[in-house]
Amino acid sequence: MVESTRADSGSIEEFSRRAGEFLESAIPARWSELEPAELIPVAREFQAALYDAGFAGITWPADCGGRGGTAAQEQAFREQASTRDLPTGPFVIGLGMCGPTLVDLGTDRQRERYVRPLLRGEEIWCQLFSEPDAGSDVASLRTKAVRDGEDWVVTGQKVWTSGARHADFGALLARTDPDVPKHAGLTMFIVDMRAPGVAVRPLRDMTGRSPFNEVHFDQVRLPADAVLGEVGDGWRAAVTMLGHERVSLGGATRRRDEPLSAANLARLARANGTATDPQVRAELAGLHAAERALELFSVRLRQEAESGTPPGARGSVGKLGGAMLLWQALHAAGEIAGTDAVAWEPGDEAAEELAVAINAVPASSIAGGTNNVQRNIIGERILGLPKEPQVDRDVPFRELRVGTQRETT
Amino acid sequence: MVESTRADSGSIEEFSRRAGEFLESAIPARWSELEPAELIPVAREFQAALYDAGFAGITWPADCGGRGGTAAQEQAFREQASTRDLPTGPFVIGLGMCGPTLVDLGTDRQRERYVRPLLRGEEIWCQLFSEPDAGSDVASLRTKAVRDGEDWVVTGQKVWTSGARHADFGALLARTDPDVPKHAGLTMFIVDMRAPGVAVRPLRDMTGRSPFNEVHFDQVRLPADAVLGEVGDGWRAAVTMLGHERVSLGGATRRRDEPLSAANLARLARANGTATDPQVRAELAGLHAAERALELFSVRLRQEAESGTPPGARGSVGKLGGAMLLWQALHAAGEIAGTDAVAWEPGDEAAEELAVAINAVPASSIAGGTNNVQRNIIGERILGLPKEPQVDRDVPFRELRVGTQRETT
Amino acid sequence: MRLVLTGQQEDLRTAVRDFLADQAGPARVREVLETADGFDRELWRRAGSELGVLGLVVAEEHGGAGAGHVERSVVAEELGATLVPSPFLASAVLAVDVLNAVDDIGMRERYLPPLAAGELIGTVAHGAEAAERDGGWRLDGRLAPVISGDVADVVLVHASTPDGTGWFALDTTASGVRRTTLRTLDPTRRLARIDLAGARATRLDAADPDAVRSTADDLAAVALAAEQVGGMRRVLEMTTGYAEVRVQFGRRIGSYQGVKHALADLYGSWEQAVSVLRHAAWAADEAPDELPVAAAVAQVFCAPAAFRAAADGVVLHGGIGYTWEHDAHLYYKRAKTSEVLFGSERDRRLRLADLLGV
Amino acid sequence: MRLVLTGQQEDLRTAVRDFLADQAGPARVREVLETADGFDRELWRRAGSELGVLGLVVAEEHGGAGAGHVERSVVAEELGATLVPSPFLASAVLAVDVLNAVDDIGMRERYLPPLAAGELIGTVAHGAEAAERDGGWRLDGRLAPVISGDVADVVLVHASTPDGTGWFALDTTASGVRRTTLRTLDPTRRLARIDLAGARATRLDAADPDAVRSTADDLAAVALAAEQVGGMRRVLEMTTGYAEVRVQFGRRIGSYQGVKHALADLYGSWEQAVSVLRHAAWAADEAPDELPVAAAVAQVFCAPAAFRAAADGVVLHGGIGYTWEHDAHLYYKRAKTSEVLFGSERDRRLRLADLLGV
Repeated sequence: MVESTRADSGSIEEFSRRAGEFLESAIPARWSELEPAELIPVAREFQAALYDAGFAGITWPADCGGRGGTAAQEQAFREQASTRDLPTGPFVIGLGMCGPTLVDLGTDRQRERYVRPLLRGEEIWCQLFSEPDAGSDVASLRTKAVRDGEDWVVTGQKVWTSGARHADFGALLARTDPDVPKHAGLTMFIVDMRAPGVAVRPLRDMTGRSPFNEVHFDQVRLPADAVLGEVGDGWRAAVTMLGHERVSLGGATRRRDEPLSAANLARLARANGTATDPQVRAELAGLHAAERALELFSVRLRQEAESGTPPGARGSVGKLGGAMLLWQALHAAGEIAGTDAVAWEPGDEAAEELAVAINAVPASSIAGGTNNVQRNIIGERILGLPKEPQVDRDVPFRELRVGTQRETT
Repeated sequence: MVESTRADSGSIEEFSRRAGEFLESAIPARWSELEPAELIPVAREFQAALYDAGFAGITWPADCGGRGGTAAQEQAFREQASTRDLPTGPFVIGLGMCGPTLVDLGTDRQRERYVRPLLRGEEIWCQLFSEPDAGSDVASLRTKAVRDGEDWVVTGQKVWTSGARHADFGALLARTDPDVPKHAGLTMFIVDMRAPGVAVRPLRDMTGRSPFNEVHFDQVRLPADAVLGEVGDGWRAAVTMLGHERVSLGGATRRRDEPLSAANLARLARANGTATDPQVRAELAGLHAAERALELFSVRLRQEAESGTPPGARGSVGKLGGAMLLWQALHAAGEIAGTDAVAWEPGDEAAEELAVAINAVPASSIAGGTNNVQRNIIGERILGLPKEPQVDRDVPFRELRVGTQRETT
Repeated sequence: MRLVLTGQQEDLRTAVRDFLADQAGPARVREVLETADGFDRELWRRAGSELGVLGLVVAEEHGGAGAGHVERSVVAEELGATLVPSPFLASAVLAVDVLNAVDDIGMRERYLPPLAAGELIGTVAHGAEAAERDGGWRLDGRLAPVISGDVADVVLVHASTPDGTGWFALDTTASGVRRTTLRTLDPTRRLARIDLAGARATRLDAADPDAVRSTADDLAAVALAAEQVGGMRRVLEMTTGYAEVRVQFGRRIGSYQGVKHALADLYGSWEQAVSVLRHAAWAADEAPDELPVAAAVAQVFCAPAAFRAAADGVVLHGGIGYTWEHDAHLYYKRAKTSEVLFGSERDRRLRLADLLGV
Repeated sequence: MRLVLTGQQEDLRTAVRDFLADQAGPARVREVLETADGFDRELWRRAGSELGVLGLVVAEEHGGAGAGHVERSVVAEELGATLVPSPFLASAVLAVDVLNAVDDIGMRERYLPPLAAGELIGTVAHGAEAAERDGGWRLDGRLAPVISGDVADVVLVHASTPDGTGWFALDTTASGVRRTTLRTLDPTRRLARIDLAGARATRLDAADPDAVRSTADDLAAVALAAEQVGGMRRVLEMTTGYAEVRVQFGRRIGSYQGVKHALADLYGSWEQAVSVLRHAAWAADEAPDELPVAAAVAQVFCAPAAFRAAADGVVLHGGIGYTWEHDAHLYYKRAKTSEVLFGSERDRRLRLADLLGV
């Protein structure tokens, strides 16, 4: 590591130039062709280099391993990164959600122990909130952590956990008091994913892939200092963390080579001769306009953030709009690809990718908060509309009906 | 009147043939060109002839002026009538809603006094339920009827009353007890629309026409025998009446020469040269299919009713579908007519009619129960889904917030 | 027109439903999908012999039930509701309809009895070139995708010939026939590519081969609409059931208008889809002149409605609906496949426009 | 690109908003609609002289503000939000843009100053035939619908000539000019038919008349999108406000998901509409090469979004929204008119497809 490549000096332009140079030289060749298991060590190596060069945790406080840089530096780096594919997938949850929450709520000891290894990619994190019976209503979760002396003993099941197979640590939300209303009885824990009693099982989704896992906890013992934030204050910690999630989901721009992008569908139309059909052309134009509207909204939100107006709940507009856009794109794909969208030669990878994309469309309307949850957020937090009557707010959790149980617990 | 033209004898085919012959000879020439005020006497005369020939109140009980006929006869008459335009507009509410309710709930004296003149078109009826602050939530109405000796004194305002200008009587829903929950404190009354204190004002809608009225009651005195059904039992009477309304709305098939019908829009497309555009053709085909689906649903419902399965709440499917169809037709109209839909020569009646139809589209999504009300009916009564938490069911009306008041009464 | 089922037709539905529930429940469907053929041959033979539903529109003299398209659509509805994989659409619909429509009594006598009995599997394909050489008709070309083409014994091919188009019966074991099972979005419906290189085939006697195609297309549209209507019904039942028991935020989710209204729209759409289906099936039996428009209306209405229903079904289930283990995705994949299998939305609409003269 | 307004631009918005709130509130709008001209001439002159918003894209040397299209779109947004009737789109957009785009300095000097001052009303029309006779250019034909054609003093006409197309300035008081005010769906926007029978006109110097038309069309698309975005904002405010106070079944109606989710969708659609508008206005000022696509995207997105918003606005108000007295219908009628005024949805989409090369 040469001092002159460090990030924390010079002008923004200089910073941006150095970031570009670093990325140019450091991104491993052909990494995207690696199998998931082979990717992990390569990704770790890249993340460590990124950190050492000063481009990870740019705005995070220096006292816990961050760079203490400016938002403008962060933005400059993101712009450089946005034109390239980086092998940082395994760290997205740690960097985007768990890390910021550790910084916000962790004890000095926790920040010292976890933040730097997280930033350097030495330790991978996952998030352990959702349960089969607690989806949109995360606060109704039932995984319990019971005190046993100084320790806590955790039993229950989480679901929809991405990256759990390779994760070293997880941010776990568990119920520590069932006798108070649901939001009040939760605590967040840091859990070692290799501790005895933790079992990770891949969860097959409707595309046939298994990007998610179920995580089972059977009498998993956690030390007292595993608590992140305060005991009973887990809901606030979770809201902090979910806020980071929505920002990162909303801000994501779609790759232009995605199977369901207007650009790719236009290519497909040219290739199969439907591009001269006026209805196909009109549909592609409409899709392009919808994509563009969402992209420009995202740019505008960023520009407003730069000039001091934080996006707040408006990230939900991007999330919802992105989900609706995919349904529109799916219709266009059917019109253009016809039977090629539903039957293809073995080994035709482009067709296979299109099919996976078609099957993955519903995910955007469900994961990270369903479309209806986003509409509630927009309606209540942005427009200030009244909430539904809240029937479960003041009831002790123990007396609530949750999930798909037919009887109360 | 010659006895041999009476309806109550012979086979269905014979009945149908006689109905056809009667209509052929009795429908007044060019009645649709009459002004509303001129139409009333002509319509009354036709309705009297219809009754005298045995074709009004076909299935109504004979003891109160009906014909005591069969559903098959009614159906046969409707089929004959459906191919012609009848000048029965002024009597639709009386025959479709008030009359059946009088038959169901009226005292012998009321049935004797009101049913036959209603069937003969001698007396026109209107329905007085909705209020500015009680739309979807009719039971929150505030027009009050207060006892004074044997009489009742009515004060308040109704709205969306069609035909009130020519009506002789109205079926009025009023609050007789504000100290019980909202549904329990209502009573239905028969009100003489010419009584002192009743004022009818035309209400201009967004098409610029005034097919509806506001009706104001200022200390209107009603006798004790004006109560229809029981005191405090007005909600049940209203539900009975609204049930009749939904059936008549849902069953209505659209005239093929309606400006927004697929057939008419296709004619327009041929006339203005857009009929060769593939997008216009595709849109017209989609519209035709949607129209056809709704028509066939209505036929199927009728056939099921004939074989013993009553339509129940499924009338709401027709009502909702009809409203949605109009939005689809409106889009097609814009695509086909272009600027002709929004600017036309003075005196161009076809263009004027199209414009009125465009402006009337929202009415179908609002009047007679909004689309969302229909969806609630379908969801709860047909699919058996749970209701919303009911926050006002057990609260005395006096303590409720209703309408757009900012404070409680 | 008659849009309600008779008591006998309702009895047929009950028999089919019971048979499928008993022999081909959801767990069994999953099992069968993993087999080489992708369907249950034993069940297929029993559907032909015991249940007698493979020859509903086959005349009694050819071993069929001599019933009608309303009856067949009842069966197709149940297959669409259960997604039991089978060559029904290929064999009991496409192949049977072509044989019924050509003027070749000999071929009908030869093929209809084993098709109706479930002893032979047929399908139909388009796009080959036929020429007479080496003492008979030879077919060349690539046919794809062919419904159940991987398991069909006989393919009825609509091919171009030196003198217009013609219909040919092709034995799939003949030399010059190469079959490739395609990868499919929908695991419950097999599609194949068939490459023909001088494959010997028998020409069917048909005065107007294009009219045969047109009639067979209309009847297939009706059968597909029936499948779609059945799928919508099952999605509606499944999703309504879930909305009644799933609790979030202290309330059953069916009490939220966001869920309730989506289900109400789905219900309304299904009721209308049933209506256009019944009309098209009735027209197939009783009013052939009305069939082309009725079949086109049925597809214009049902194809997108079925996909919309299936997609809402997945989403309204939330996370569980997105899993492989839940059946919701099977309806999604079937509905998307059916939406494009016989042509795109614009094809359907323009065909209807042609028929309506707009 | 810059998609947020500067402080100065926000100040302009506030000034316009205050001016309109003070001088042209809803009651005044209703009053003005009943007058012969259908707009407030005094207000118009003050908008030109006091407020200076009629010449925002007119150079200072011609009496304008020398500002840009972002500024003009801010004004158009407020006019779309209030529906104050005026010839703004005709005069301060169409006519000014054509004059800016032609190569005729003399005509600019003659017309831009009075247009910017609100002393003269201009508009633009297409479709006449021009020929030289009797010592000058004469126009024939029927122009319809012409925006504010009933009150315009000068019409800039894009006409065919014996040597390609050309631009002409037509004095509406000239002989051979007959104007008919058309009946309109939207009472807040006047449209007229102009019949020309040998009307004398002055030809404008324009090297590429079709390019002038194309640029003017793009800029008009941006201004119309601004009106649409303003209308959406007002519908959103109005309807949200009503949903907050209207109680049915013991709850404010905004607490029902049926209402809440519709408003959330409207909000999301408005946010995106604002974004495409800002981009198109920025492109008009700073990136002319990007303007055609940006303007086309703005219309493809905003035109249907604005109508959807206005329609939902009426319906979500329930009965009161359907009355003449409530303003909801004015937004409905304006939005439907704007949706077809410059072409149908398929025209918009195919134009964008042409520009994108798809």
